[in-house]
Amino acid sequence: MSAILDIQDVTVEYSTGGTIVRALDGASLAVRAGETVGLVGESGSGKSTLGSLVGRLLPGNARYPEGRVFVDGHDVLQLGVKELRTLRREQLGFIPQDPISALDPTMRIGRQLELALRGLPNDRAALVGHLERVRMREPERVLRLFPHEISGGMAQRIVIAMTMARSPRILIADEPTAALDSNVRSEVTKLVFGLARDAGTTVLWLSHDLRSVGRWCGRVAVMYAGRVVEDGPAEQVLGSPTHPYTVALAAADPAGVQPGERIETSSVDVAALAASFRDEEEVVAR
Amino acid sequence: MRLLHWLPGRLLSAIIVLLGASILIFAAVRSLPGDFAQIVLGPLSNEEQREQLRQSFGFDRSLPEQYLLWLGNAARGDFGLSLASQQPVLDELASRLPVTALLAGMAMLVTIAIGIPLGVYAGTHASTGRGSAAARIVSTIGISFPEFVLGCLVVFLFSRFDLGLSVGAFTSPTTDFGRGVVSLLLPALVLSVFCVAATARTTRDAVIGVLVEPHIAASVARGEPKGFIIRHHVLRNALIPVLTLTATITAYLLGGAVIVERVFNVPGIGSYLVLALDRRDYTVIQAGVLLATAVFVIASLLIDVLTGLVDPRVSVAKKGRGA
Amino acid sequence: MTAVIRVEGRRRSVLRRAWDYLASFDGLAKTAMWTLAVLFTAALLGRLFGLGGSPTAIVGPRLAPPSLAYPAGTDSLGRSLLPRLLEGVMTTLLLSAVAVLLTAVIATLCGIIAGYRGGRTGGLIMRVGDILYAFPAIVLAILVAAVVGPGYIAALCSIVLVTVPLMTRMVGQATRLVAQRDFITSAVISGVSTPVIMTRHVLRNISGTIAVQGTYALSVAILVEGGLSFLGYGVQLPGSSLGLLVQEGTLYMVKAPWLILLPGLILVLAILAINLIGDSLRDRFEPREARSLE
Amino acid sequence: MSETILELDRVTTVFRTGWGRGRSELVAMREVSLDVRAGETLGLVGESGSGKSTTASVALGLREPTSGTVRFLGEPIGGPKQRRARRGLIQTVPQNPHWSLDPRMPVGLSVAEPLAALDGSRLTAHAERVTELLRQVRLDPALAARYPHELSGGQRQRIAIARALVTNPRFIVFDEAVSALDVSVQAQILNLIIDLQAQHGFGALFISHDLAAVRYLAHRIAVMRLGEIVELADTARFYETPEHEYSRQLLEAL
Amino acid sequence: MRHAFPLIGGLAAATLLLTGCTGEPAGNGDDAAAEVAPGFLAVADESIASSGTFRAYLDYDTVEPNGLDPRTADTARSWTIMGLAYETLVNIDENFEFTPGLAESWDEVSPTEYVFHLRDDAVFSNGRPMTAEDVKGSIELLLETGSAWSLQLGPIESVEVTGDLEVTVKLSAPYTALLGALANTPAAILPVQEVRDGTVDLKTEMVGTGPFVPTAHVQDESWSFEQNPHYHGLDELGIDAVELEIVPDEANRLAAIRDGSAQYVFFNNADALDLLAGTPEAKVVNQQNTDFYYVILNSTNPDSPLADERVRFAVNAAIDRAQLSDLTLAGHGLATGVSPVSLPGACDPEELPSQQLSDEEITKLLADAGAENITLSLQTWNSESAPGKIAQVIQQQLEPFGVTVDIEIVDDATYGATFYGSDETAGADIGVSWYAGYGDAAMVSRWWNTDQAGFTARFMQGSPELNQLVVDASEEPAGEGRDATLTKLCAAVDEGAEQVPLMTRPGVIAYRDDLISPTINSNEGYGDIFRYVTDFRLKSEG
Repeated sequence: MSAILDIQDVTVEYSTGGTIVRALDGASLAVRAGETVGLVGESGSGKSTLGSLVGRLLPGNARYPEGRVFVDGHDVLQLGVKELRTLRREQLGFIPQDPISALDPTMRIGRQLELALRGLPNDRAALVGHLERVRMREPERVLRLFPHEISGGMAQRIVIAMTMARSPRILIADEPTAALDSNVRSEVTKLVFGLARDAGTTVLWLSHDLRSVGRWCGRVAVMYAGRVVEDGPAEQVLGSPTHPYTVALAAADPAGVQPGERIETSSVDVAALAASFRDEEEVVAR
Repeated sequence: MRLLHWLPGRLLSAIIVLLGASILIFAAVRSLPGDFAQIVLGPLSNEEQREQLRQSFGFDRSLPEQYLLWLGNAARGDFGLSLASQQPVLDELASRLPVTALLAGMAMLVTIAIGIPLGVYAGTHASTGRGSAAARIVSTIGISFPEFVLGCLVVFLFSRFDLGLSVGAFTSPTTDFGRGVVSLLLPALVLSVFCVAATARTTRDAVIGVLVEPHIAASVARGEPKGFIIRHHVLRNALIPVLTLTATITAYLLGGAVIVERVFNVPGIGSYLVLALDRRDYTVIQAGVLLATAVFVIASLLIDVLTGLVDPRVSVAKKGRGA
Repeated sequence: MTAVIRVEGRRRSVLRRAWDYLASFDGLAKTAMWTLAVLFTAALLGRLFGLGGSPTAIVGPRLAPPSLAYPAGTDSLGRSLLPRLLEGVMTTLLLSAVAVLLTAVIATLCGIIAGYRGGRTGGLIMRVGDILYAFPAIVLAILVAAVVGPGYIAALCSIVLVTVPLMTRMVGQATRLVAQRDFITSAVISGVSTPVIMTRHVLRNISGTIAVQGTYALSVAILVEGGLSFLGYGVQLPGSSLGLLVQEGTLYMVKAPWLILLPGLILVLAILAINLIGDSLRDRFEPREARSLE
Repeated sequence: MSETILELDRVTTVFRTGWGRGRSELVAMREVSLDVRAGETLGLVGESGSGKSTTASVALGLREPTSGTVRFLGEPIGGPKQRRARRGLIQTVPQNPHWSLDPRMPVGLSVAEPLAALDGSRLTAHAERVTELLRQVRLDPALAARYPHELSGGQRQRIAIARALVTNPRFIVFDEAVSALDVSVQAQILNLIIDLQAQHGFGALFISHDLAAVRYLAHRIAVMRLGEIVELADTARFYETPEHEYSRQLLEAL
Repeated sequence: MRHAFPLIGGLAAATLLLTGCTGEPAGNGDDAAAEVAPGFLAVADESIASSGTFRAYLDYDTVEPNGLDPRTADTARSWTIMGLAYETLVNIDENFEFTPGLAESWDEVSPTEYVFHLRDDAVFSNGRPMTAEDVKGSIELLLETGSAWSLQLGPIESVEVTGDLEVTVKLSAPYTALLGALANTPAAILPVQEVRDGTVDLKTEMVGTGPFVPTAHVQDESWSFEQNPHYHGLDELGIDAVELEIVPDEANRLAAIRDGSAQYVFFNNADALDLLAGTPEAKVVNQQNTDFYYVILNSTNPDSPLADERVRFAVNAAIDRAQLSDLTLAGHGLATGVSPVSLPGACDPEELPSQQLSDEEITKLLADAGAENITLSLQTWNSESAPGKIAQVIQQQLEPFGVTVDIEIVDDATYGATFYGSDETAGADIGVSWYAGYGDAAMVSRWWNTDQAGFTARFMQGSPELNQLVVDASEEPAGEGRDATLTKLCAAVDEGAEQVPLMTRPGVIAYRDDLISPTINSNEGYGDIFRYVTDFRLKSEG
């Protein structure tokens, strides 16, 4: 079965004022249609870059010296501006980390939804319908509000409604619950995966939290230093991680330790790990 | 509704600013060097005549008394008589106001019509394009051209060579609006150069600032076309700092009018004020400067209200003005 | 972890580092710096070695165009314009620089107090700033100049009064931003006294703002000095400043255009240079990322 | 039972904002009572807006409560004047590793600052003590000459901890001190705090929205919601049998 | 570094370019002073059938504390503008001789008694015919004001109506300048009846017998006049209406004459003569004036070197009038003594004692006074450019003699405070300004008589001899006797050197030859550039 998303050995570099930062260093990931993939990594691992790369949404100072990205057969890095736009519009959906800032602060929610849903039915009733789909209470009232008047959870639902309205083929969610309070996190997560399942959308879920990813995603890919270092079914990656970084990551989560136990941190010496990793060319893949 | 929450406080602070300004103006005018009566009556006058003049203008009273009297009368629209023309100051200013207002208005129009599109272009093309760099250089040169240099240059060119517009004749817009506009064309253009440049710069920065905001990234990610994003999201958001700049520009236009009116011999408030200052026409200076500050205070109040309408987040706490 | 490829600098002498710092500016800013340096050096040479002759001496025919003997021509009294130009550059630059220095000191002091302490004093400072800000710059400048009496001091006072409100406001805003930072709270909790916090932490962290605003204030200062002298309230004859020279030149625009063009162009160049340096400083202290909409 | 370092007794803090018709009141802390003992860590969890940060400022003596009393070592904590008298006894490790240290100052001097504030000495006079503390937080003492931007987030937070410890304080507030760190780094910092507390015996208020981190490190846990403490219990007990509905919700989300 | 120089270089190139293309023929100053008829720079062609609006541009407006009241009008500009509406008993001609005005003729019965015979067709613009009572009352009203001009009227003892159209003025002492004083606008004949009963307010209205009545005035902006329908010379008027624009900036006035917006423009920068060379339709004339620039050498400060008369005289002698005129007035200023040089009977400025001194003698004089290296403060004002220029040239001229001059150029108000303020002595050693020269050689010298001119007290001590000479000059009838007195007076002023006359202050008038045919006298005593406005003819409908 061919991959709907195929990232092949991509290198991405940012150049800022004479300094070149390599954000992706030969990352590869292939995702089949309908899969739910959790992409796990800490800050600087390159997972956000990888996520944005799918829609070629990187800032202007990004360069792609190596590698290719295919979305449903389209070579994303070579597409013309127009085709790229169509691709983003028709095939891709993005859910950002901070939902409130993802909404235009000067515009009422209703108007924003209306604009985002151009081409689809976007009258009042349709908008209310979209909000109801994301289980928004009092949708009529919410449509009249400005972004700064709603909570993060509500904003994220609105962004989800906007994104899922077009039933994208691939949904890229970049830590969509990180900015939310813990009690709404699971609700929002449930909502996203539920809607994605209904629409047959492939999910690429970016997170730094191995544990939560394991709960929702069928497959987990771990990123480290700009590469995917471990990739496999969730229970396997979580249950018996093989890459030392994955091991360390799993061990470091305080939620995983029993009372009185101490987190083993000696193996998470990042500097040492980075040094060892440079020598190890082979990515652990199954 | 939201407006009602902060408008009273904002109004109060506007009034405080105006009162403060009036005290400052009064104090400044009273501390101008030279004996007022001696200046007005000339060296050939005698002390008796001077004393009489001082009395007729209430200068024999205590300063606080004079100030309160002035303020009280001013509140009723009575700014006294001009020492030079013996006419009510208000009439004198009112007859010159249309000229300055038209001049400033034309300059403002040019500013908005050129400055904002230029800034939007430069901002949206900031990451690419030579056009942006050119726009940037043009706007930097623009803010570096003092209007008295530019004005003199224009007067020189237009009086030396026959370039179609007269710099010698002035037609008041109150007698013939069309010809008034034509005779204010050059002064307004000269006056607007700085403002166009400043507006372009601010708009550019604002646009760049908006472009890096996540909601624009979200729009891009949704595959919205460029023009659509600019129209619906960038302009509206970028308008906020541009609006605050407009208050500064208003003040600038009022100040710049002083010089431009002088250079082009436009009989407006600005050139009149300088003349009044030269001959210590106290009542005119007081009223004129107060008028200028009042225009600025009212303009910034209006602009704050406008900003409040554009930006729902605005509150009384936020009152920074960009430069 | 991210791979960072960068050139690490070795420790060098202060002079060398200062040079490197200047060299790190973009080409436009460097050109601007050179322009200012050339203007200032020429003016300094003019003063020290009488380059171009005495600015007051009547040497030749009136209104003679630029020639070998009088490189910038002569003015209406038959004085060589070159030394007057050099003196004008000196006056304008020096006057503006001194005024902006004063402004920087006042605005930094007031801005830090208003931004860090807040309260009544801070409110009062900001309010006074608002009041001064409500005056159109040139009107305020003329008023001040009229009170002080035309001349250098008038120009100085006017520039300070015109530039202080905006700079105080900017410094105040920057201070408020810094004051919210955790390291300030930590210092407060550690019992570091307020004056020490203000100088050790706040001042250092707003130095970028002061530099940027100071540079812009300098360009405003030159504009104000020019405008004021042009209107007859600034520097007075037989002194010389760029604004005054432009004003003198207006009378002879037709017959001796160099009298207005030369000082005018130098004035524009100086302001342009300062603005370019200001832009460069701002890009440095408040970097902005540009983004395309593609 | 060890000495009580800090005690909040029925503390209420109300914010008033706006003017005229826009005037509104927000109760950030309502009748909050808690105490921190020597050598003990009290964990304070709650969501954004629950009043955690206000509680931290009140505990640090930065904000005077609207009502109720705050006692430090048995004495009312008082206003800014008393703060000078208590200097060195209370410290804080702030949240954001970007802003916890003055970016314009070598980190060694930042560590030395509280010491210098004690006796008005120069920042540079405490090199030995700084070296000692950098070792304690397991950093290379050579880093003292570096500027914050030259260090990683974890290193910066270690410096912030060293700075907080330099005066041997009796009480330290960790205000979301590990929240911005990656899990791998977070774990190290948590362990470091545990070790240092065992060594120095300070009382700690550990504020976080991350229940997992709090549970790992705190001896007792207080749960805040809408300005009130809804549950305050020993960690073990809390983990086994959370009493409040909200606490249970939080635990479920783990 | 690489980039900087091209900028500078570019600047120089741009300058060369501009200067290259503006090289104009040298000044035509000599033409400008050329007379087309004796005493006239231009004579209107009365054969032209003319009507329309006369448009003139002036540099500044009348500003008087008493508004439009001519009696207290202090400046020549006010006299000129008010002169459009008012008439005087006598007029002064191009040779400073008196011609009939509202008085058809007059008899000088004795040096202290004048009888005026009034014309019978003079009517005020409100329609009421002028009577002898108006003349008597006007003179009395003027005397009541105590204004500067009332002093110039001399020692008037009484004014009586001695006939239907006859008024007799009696003086307590002979006063030659009486007619000169009566010929200027402050002595205008007012509608006394209306003024006394309050129906005419002189401050805000002009009701005269003159050719025009004002219809609108916007301060510092413009004046509009139309014909006075009751004017006695209505038939000969070539102008229907007058529009005066006040345009302070010289460049704008220049532009106005270039593009024809103005028919008639006044300049006070002598270089305007050259600046209009490129506009053939524009004629520029240089009108000689009795006004003159002078310097104050403050003698009242005992700490100043100028307290010593020798120093003052040396400074006076060191000032080279010819160079001063060349540099500051394009050579159009004429050296003058205290009797304005262009007036009949004036003293010869070449004969002044100070002009006889060689450089060595000046140096020696200063050395004798122990003033070999002195520093003097000079103050002047900036609303015109000439005083500042004069100050700078004087500074250069005094430098070789070891006299350092510190120039301070201030606004008019500050200058006034320095020299006419309330201090014991004026706040500066030297002042530069100008006096109106009037129409009689003895009139301006009144300001040197410390008994008569109190305002000079802060910088001038004067002397009884000098005061007496001033009185003598004003009492003696014109003729050789008075000429001799004037020469003595000039010498005394020159030697006392407290207020030193320097050179005349010429006016420059430009007019559009294709639009107007004006009459302009070569010599003017009261700054009245519209003196012959009733003769002006417009060439095209304006």
